[in-house]
Amino acid sequence: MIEVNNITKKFGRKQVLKGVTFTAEKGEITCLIGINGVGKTTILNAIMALTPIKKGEILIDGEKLKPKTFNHITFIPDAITVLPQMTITESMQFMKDYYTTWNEERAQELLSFFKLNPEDKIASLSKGNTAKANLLLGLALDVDYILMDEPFSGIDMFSREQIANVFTSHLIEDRGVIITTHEIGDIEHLIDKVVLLDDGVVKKHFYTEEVREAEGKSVIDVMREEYQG
Amino acid sequence: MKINFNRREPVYVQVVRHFKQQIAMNMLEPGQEIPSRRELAGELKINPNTVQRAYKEMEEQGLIYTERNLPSKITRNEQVLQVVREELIMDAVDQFVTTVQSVQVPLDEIVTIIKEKYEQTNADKGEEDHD
Amino acid sequence: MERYWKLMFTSCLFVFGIGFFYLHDTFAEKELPEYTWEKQKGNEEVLEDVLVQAYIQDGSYIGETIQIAGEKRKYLSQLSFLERLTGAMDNLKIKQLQQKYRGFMRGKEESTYNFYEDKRMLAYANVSSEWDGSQFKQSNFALEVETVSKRDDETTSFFIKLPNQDQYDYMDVGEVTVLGDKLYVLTQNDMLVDDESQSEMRLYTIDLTNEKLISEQRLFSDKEENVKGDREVTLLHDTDELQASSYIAVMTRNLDEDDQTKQLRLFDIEKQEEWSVDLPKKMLEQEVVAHMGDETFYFIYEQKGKLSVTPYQIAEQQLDDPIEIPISDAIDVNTMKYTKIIHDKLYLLYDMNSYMGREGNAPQIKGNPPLMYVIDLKAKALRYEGELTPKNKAAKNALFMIESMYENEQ
Amino acid sequence: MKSYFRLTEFELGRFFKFYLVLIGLTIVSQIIGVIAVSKEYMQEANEAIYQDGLSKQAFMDQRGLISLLDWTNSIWFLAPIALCVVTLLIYMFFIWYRDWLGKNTFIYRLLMLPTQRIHLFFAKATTIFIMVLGLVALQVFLIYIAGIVLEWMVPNEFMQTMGVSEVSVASQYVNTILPATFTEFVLYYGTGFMFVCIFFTAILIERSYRWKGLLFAIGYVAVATAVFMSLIFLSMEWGLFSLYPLEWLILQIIIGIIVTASSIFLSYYLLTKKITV
Repeated sequence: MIEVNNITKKFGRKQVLKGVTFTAEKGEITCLIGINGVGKTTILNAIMALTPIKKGEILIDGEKLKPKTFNHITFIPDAITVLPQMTITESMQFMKDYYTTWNEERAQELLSFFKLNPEDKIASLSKGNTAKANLLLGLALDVDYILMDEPFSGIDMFSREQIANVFTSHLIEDRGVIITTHEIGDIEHLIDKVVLLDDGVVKKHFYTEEVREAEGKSVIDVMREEYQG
Repeated sequence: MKINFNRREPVYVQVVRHFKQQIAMNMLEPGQEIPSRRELAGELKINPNTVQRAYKEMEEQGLIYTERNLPSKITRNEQVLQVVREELIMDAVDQFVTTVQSVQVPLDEIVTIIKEKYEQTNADKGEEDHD
Repeated sequence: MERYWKLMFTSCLFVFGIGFFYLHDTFAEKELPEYTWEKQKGNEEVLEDVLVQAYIQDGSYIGETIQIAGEKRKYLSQLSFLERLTGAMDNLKIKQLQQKYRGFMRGKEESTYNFYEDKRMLAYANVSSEWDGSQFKQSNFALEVETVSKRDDETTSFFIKLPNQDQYDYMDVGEVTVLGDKLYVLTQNDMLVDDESQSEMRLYTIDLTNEKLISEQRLFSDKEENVKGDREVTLLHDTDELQASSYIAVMTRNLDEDDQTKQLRLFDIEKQEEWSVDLPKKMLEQEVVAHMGDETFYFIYEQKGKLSVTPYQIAEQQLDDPIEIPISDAIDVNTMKYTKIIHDKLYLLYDMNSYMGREGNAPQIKGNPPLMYVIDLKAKALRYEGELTPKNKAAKNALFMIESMYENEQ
Repeated sequence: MKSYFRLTEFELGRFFKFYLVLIGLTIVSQIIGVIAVSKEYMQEANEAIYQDGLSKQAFMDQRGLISLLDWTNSIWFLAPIALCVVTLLIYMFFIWYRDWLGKNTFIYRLLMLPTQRIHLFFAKATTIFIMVLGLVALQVFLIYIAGIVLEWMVPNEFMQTMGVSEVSVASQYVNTILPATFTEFVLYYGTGFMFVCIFFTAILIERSYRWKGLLFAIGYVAVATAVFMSLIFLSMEWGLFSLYPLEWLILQIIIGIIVTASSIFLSYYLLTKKITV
């Protein structure tokens, strides 16, 4: 379980996070929703200790993040983070060199699943393929938690579909996933849990099925209520 | 398998209903293996946990059964299957009646229209089969 | 391993390159110029007391400094960084004092002129000043005095603000002497008088018990009222001598075209008297070596094949009979020489490749080894005669330039 | 430890092409230089002897013998060194900033490696440092080779032969990069390493606090330099106390180690707690 406890963050004078609290369980897909600039990426960065938080704490399976934790949690940012001049093979080798949890078999599987050519340079890949390669590098790790920042934004429909397929596949099974999006549409039925962010706080925190069952509302209905009401 | 999900209704409920329809329509035969939770999730592009929930619900209702580690199968229990069929018909009729009543059409007229429509649809189906 | 080839490549480049550079001398037969004393007469033991420092130029751009003491040689290029840092070739007298009085010597000027030593104490005096940016000259002159008693290691130190300081532009300590409980500091003071620079010696008398300045006296100046034009004033003392006598001796020479008279003048600190030593003019033209500890002057004069050393006792105010020694015919009165009195022996080293008074590009004659004569001043006899000859090819090809001669303290 | 070596190799690899270009340029320029310098000298000699009718000896007396020093003072020798120095100085900053400002923000990947982040610091510092030392070592070989080339080019009577270490003693420029004794070498480059650490820390301060950090960073460099220089100021310039040379050296080394260690410690803290992508 990833526990985010009351974290605050300022950028200059702007208070981006004003005490955000939520949890993300293993085996569930938690979705951080909010309009752009609400601090979704900042939360993911904070979980990965890529940006300092002013207050609050973040625990991963009850512990603070340590260097070794990176073998058990991976973050797939919205843009690929390997050097453009590397080929896919080289970037896979790079990951393999440092991560004990790198699963080469799964990497090869993903390679064929996404139909990527391993000899291609990262810089020469299309947007969709870059996103897939990015996903590949994260998913080929045998980690407990996967964080994804806007995995669907700015890519073509077919790639979106392929990526969406990942969420229902064994690649995600039993892992804890946190994804961020500013547009729920496509993935409404893929997620377990929604964390609605607005103005630096968590507005609402719910399981999608529970809301549908108890209130007969879609996620968008809830969002509309929360943001407009 | 393709379902157009309603966003406001729990997905698992819709999945269960879908299975019931399939059973009632004999698309799924008694004793037939159903897809694994992951397969179905992938096919329907929904969360595997939701499928899990749906399967659990179906199991409780006796629609499917699981033996040891084998894949789940559609029940062979005729009684249950009968209930499903009836439930489905009743659901459809309920819905129909509610709609029709609001238009305030006499029952006789409705029955006639239903008859004609039913026969014509069957005839159309027959023609299609010939092609 | 091949996965780390770039790291390997760069590290190997570094290790081999730097290794080659710093171990090169060990592998390469680099020949140091070697010299040896060739005895002609006497006993070479006396050479162990003297340290000859010379600069060797072998035609390349790199010179080498060498120190020769008896059989021992020290080459500047062969010193380690730490030896250089700690001044392995520096003034030995000061080094010795630093070892003995580490705390006392800390931060002190490394010049023997500032020190006085006897059985009772070690005394130090220095002039401190501050740069006055508004007037573009040194100001705030003060005398810094520090003594350490040898009996109980007790140190006293005090500052004395100097009187008449507006007159001076610069001050430098020439000599420090202690007589009884009084400390005498002789300074060379530079000043501007009517826009003309002038230099004079001043003697400051300090009461050590009360830590007070008793008097300030003007002693010798390069401008005297009865002298036409300027005169040159040279303090006669030995650099290695820490125990000065109660006399201050200077050689003066008038710089007027018509009047170039030389005078040997003395000031008796105890009697507070200044007078001119009465000597024949031709004696004054000779080189004077002052042995102030012994209160004796030695007049040195070379003639063809003969050297005469004439002692003059200050107390008796009279010339003794000259000591006469046969020397090489190659030496004449103009041959460049270095003198030093160590343990009552006069060391005379003649640089056979250069001459005094010759200016410009005199052709450098290589390969004439320096000649050394050691004369026992008490026994009035020659103790050693010999030359410093090049021993190997490197030395033969090099030019050997004597820099100075010190007492060897090691 | 393993990841430190991997990262170092990786960092080296990212600049290695440029590094080889620098090495190549230095070799080419300096070898051309020794040929150019000796040709020029021989031309002068020929003119003097055949046209102006000077004797060989007279020419040699007038012009002096040619030696490697003529070469080390030429632009051919100095320009590539200056280029390497400037390039590596710039790269000292670039080695960090490229990870943030590059096309794919690689710093995400680097900071998420399952290893102590200070290894990044060490890997980058080692990279800069080992490249500098590699170039210095290259210079040793080049001086040696230039000596051989000079011998080919110029008749030996016109030549003053010099070994590699003699060149370093005689040439001020060479002496700055290759001091006479190994102790000095260690001290020079130890100081160099300390300044690399100081600048790296300054970069990390800027990267952690951005605009505000820029001021802190400049302040940090100033303070670290002041602390390192404090002995020189306190004892030599202001004369507050005096030290014997050996004491000074030991204290200076201790201060250097303290400054370096605190720099590394501060960087460790910044990388684990304050760094931001």
